[in-house]
Amino acid sequence: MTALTLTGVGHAFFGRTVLSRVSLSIRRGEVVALVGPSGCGKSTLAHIAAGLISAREGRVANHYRRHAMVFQDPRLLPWRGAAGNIAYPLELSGMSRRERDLRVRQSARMVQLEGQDLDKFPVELSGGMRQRVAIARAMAIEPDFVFFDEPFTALDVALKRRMQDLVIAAARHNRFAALFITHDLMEAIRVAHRILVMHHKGQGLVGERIVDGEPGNRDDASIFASMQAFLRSDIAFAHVHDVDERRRT
Amino acid sequence: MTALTLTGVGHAFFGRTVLSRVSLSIRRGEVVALVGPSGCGKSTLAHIAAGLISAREGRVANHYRRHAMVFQDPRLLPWRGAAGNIAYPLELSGMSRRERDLRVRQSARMVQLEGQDLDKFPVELSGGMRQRVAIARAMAIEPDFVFFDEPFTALDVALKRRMQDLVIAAARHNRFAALFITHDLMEAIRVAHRILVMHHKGQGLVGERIVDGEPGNRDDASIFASMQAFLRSDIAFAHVHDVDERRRT
Amino acid sequence: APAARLALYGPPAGPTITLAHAVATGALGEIAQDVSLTVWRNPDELRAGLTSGTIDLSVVPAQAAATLYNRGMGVRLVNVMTNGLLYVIAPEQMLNGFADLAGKRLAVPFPNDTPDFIVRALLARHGIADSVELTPAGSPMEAAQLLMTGRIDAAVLSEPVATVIGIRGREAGRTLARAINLQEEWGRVTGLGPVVPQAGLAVTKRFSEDHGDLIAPLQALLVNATAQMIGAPAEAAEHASGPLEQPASVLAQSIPHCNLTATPASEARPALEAMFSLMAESDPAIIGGRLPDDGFYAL
Amino acid sequence: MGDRLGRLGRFAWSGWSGLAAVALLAAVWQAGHEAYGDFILPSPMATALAAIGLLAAPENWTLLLVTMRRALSGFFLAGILGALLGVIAGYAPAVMRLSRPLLTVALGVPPIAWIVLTMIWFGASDATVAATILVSATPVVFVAGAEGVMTRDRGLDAMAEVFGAGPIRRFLSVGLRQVCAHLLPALALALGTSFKVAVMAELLANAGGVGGALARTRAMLDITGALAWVMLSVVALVVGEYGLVRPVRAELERWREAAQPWGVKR
Amino acid sequence: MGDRLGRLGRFAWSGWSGLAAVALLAAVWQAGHEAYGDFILPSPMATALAAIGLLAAPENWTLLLVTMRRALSGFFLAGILGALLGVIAGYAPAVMRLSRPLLTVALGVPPIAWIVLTMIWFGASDATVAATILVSATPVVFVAGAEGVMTRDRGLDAMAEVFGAGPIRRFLSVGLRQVCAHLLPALALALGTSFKVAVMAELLANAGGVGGALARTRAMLDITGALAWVMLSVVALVVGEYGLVRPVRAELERWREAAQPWGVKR
Ligand SMILES: Nc1ncnc2c1ncn2[C@@H]1O[C@H](COP(=O)(O)OP(=O)(O)OP(=O)(O)O)[C@@H](O)[C@H]1O
Ligand SMILES: Nc1ncnc2c1ncn2[C@@H]1O[C@H](COP(=O)(O)OP(=O)(O)OP(=O)(O)O)[C@@H](O)[C@H]1O
Ligand SMILES: [Mg+2]
Ligand SMILES: [Mg+2]
Repeated sequence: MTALTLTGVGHAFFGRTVLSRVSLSIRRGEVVALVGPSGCGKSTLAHIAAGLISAREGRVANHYRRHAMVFQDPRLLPWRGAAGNIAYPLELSGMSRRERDLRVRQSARMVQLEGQDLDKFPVELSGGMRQRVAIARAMAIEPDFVFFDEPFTALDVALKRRMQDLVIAAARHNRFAALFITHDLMEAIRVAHRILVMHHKGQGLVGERIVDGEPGNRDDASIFASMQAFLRSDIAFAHVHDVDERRRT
Repeated sequence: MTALTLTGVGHAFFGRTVLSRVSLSIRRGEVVALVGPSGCGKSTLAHIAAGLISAREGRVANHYRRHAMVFQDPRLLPWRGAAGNIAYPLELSGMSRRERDLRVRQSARMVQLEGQDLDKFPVELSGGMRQRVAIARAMAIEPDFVFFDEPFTALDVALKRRMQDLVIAAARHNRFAALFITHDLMEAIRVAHRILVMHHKGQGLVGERIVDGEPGNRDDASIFASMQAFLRSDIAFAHVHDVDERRRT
Repeated sequence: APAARLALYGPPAGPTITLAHAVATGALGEIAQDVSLTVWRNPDELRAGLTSGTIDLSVVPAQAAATLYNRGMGVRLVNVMTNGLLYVIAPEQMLNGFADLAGKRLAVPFPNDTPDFIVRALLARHGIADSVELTPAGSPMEAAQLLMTGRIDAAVLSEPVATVIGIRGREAGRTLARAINLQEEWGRVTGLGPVVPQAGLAVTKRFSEDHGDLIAPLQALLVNATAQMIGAPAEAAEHASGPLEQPASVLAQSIPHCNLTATPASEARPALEAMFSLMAESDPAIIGGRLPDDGFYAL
Repeated sequence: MGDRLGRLGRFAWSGWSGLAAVALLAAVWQAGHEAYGDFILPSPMATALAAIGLLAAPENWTLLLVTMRRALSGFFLAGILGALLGVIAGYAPAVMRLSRPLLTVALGVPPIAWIVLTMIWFGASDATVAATILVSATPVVFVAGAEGVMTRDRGLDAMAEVFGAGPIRRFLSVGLRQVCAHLLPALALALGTSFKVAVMAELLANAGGVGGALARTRAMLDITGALAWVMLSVVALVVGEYGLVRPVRAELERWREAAQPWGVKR
Repeated sequence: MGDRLGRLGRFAWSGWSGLAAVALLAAVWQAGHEAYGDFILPSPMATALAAIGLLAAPENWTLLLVTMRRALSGFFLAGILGALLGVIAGYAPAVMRLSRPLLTVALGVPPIAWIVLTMIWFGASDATVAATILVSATPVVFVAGAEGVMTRDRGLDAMAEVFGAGPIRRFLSVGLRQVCAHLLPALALALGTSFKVAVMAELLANAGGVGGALARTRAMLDITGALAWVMLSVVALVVGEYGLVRPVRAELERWREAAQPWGVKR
């Protein structure tokens, strides 16, 4: 069963093409990492897939119940505290107040936000805390598809691992499928079933790598080794690896 | 010669203490990495050191000519294009138009921004591009002290290495000293002479590590090994490594 | 046959006192069962009332009546209700004649209204138009304020404001007097006696069509009422105090200076035409382009 | 709780500075009085006494309430209509383009050009006053509403959309709040305008209320009385403002205050 | 270049919709005319012809220019003063707290309460008109200036400070631009108000210009003439608005347009 299928998707801003001929499909419960140079169109693709931008060409088909997104910037409502922000999608779904409070507290605990931080307004939160609120917000509604757009960049090592483990566990228990945009190859290798590499100018996907084993069964050393191997041997990763390589094409 | 000295610095927001008893000093041409859990007060410390927040206690003394900062969020002027944003501090320093254009182009090339991206407004840039504009802006004025607050989080592997190499080269040629806040231990080990670890509640610095050798002379494998060693053996890194560890104290 | 209703309107000035008295004494009962009197404060109300048909008869400036007639609104003048109530108010002893205004600062509220034209004409006749500094004032209130503080030397005011300012001045220890009676000055110029037929009762087209027969009896009643009122100003003041929103004592003092009358329009025609001609001198449009013809004079 | 207390404290403090402003005004006024005398500018003390004297008579309360009712109903009409149209125009550029010229006309045409129409339609009634207020106060609310929508953070809209909010929910939960930040200062302006215009319209259209009383006192050349009525209408306005606009505003601006902590340089 | 052409195109297009709005207005007006007749509301056609007739006489041009000059000078005064005070109040909460009540008073006091003072000070001159405009138009500019400062992005201020901008440079390079986004709509409002108030003040203070001409035509009950004058003043306002406020605004809003690309759902 596929959860999301994109066929020949393309887009242009002001007549400048930023994406073309992108096709991909994600199965239920599958975590697919998307990597690619900065500015190649990953976020645009995620926005198209989530229905926020209507693609200029191509088709988007989804078969999941409800999706969530962790945007590249936190996009918190500045007039609500952290708790209020986490509660926002729950309110939209019409959940009762009591259940909502419970869920908010659960999600907050999951991302290591403490009680006193829950009352803070976004301006009072640190960068990492803001990102965690955004993650908690996406997770609170128990989506079955999640778009992660560089979700853990502002987190410290320990928290990042925590969050990755969360994604791994979700994938293992088939709780959600995910499109996981990241620049951290080790992260991609750690959490994903499959890694897609985008062309440096958005002209389709130039590579696909199925990562050995199941997410969660890979130890750090082997992940590091895989990463080194990818970067060295896989032509698709050349652009990711070397800036000058991009110029040549 | 020290470039920056903080003595017993502390701060509180609305009576809630977020920093206390932080002392550190950075020599000329030295790159000091600052790591610590999310929300521990790293950004606040950098803001205090840069004179943006007046500390509630302690003293800040600096002996450099001019500083620059790469903020945790890009903080670009939304009404100016990328080029205009890079030019902004140059304008403030009263540089002539011609020289400014030259510098802007140089800095933009340094962060791999292409000609057509230079005319785009921040809303039209991708996350990583915005971060690169902020980096280029800080570098364009040739500061002799730079505050980096998680500067390369939104960049792809290749660009990140590029940028790190830039910092390494600068440090090697004594062009600037830097306080380098990051969550990426490998990055810290790669670019810094010294790594400071902040207490998870901002109560001073709990560890200091002098990294062997000079930045730039360390290969990836050894960096990975050092990181693993730090995380395993150094008590100061325990908090960074493990979230549950934080609860205990 | 008596009309079902008679809606009388008038400005907050002398002639309306006559109407108020007539209404209060029930004198108009033979004309209509339901008689009402409303005071309007600005010409827009008049315009709106004429258009929407809420007005049957109204005291209006003669000039406005002429314009309305000439513009084909069918408004006709029944009578002239005052022979002029304009005075130059100045500190006592300052002015001994119109010519003394030379070199003085004079305020004329109501720009583009009858007093404005009369004063300008008189200044021209006396050859002092250039030496008098005319200070515009938005309303009698402002003119009075300026006069009482001595920022201007004299002001042209109409009754009952002229009386009020005298009273206010006395309260404040300043004696302001009716230094010049503009009616007399005007009479000297026209040779028609001290008459400035400033305002009269105008009847709307609709009323004169439906109840044309009532106009003559109404005039007769008003003549009666005027005579009564001049005999007993205190009583009339009492009746007018409500509609005009002025204390009765003030109105009682004012009535003798209002030159109230109820002269049929055709009888006052020479005086009216003298006044209209003067106005038309500067711009005929002010009276609607020409002197109103016979149809204008309802009685 | 402590939070509310703190806000109350700040409110009281702003009350003090309000008092300072009133004292300043009274001082300037007194100076003017001494320079020009009773006839141009009665002293603030005398005016205040006269105003208090006016309040002793219950029928004057009625007049004040009539004007206040008219001003407030005009204000609500203008606020609702302006905000509604403004928001619609903010979302729909076509509506905006169509309504801008009409706005200019509404703004630029002096009331005397159309007041006679309202008098025909409504007579010397509440509706005339309300219509006059509507024309005077709506543009400022309209513009604020439209600006609020146009300058909103579209990123937040996208966020709400991802989490399943339809256009209406999106507006209510994300847009409205941002619009309010623009709208509230405009509403404070509109309220002040409403009171002023209500008094002026009453005076011109002869419609009773404070304007009518003002006309009467002016006809009697009672300068102190006239000023006393103006003072009462301003007091009514201040009561309206502190009762209506400020509390809402304080509640909405809480997060902005959080962004200005004491230790941080401004 | 192509960019400028595109903007020109959009300007022309907005001209079309402006025409549509004018047509709409004329239709409603015509309907009103047919309902109430010449005496209350002359037909738009007749009014336009009368207005054109007025323009044939050079002395009428003078009147129009006098009013335009007064309105514009009042507008500039109000704009500069309001923006200045507003910005200061935005930065200094103490000034804000002190000036809010004064603002309320300025807003809420009907002009007849203080017009005698301006007559004493300035007589029936340009200054009276300017002072009246000042009091009416300043509050809206003030509020916009203060809001612009208070809602500014403090992060950008900190950025500018790090790069060595002192308070003045910081304001000029970072604050001002954000203030302008609030200020410009307010200035458009203030301009409209200025024209209206100029005409009204001329009419009340008998100070010539279009207001004086309006008073004359009204005294003659020449409704078509009066409306023609009103029409001319509105046309002057529109000329002023498109000549002054709009171009600045279009330039300032360029980046905001970039945020609304065609492909993106709104
Ligand atoms: N303006 C503010 N008002 C109130 N509290 C604040 C403010 N800014 C920061 N804080 C609090 O100060 C603490 C430290 O924040 P800071 O931004 O310095 O963290 P950080 O170490 O940079 O974290 P991160 O790695 O997530 O960026 C946090 O608990 C935060 O909630
Ligand atoms: N609103 C917009 N208007 C115009 N161009 C845009 C807009 N948004 C994105 N772009 C352009 O589209 C391209 C792809 O942007 P996108 O944000 O998808 O990149 P990305 O792959 O997410 O990069 P990063 O890793 O830096 O976040 C960039 O060249 C960018 O300048
Ligand atoms: Mg992106
Ligand atoms: Mg931080």
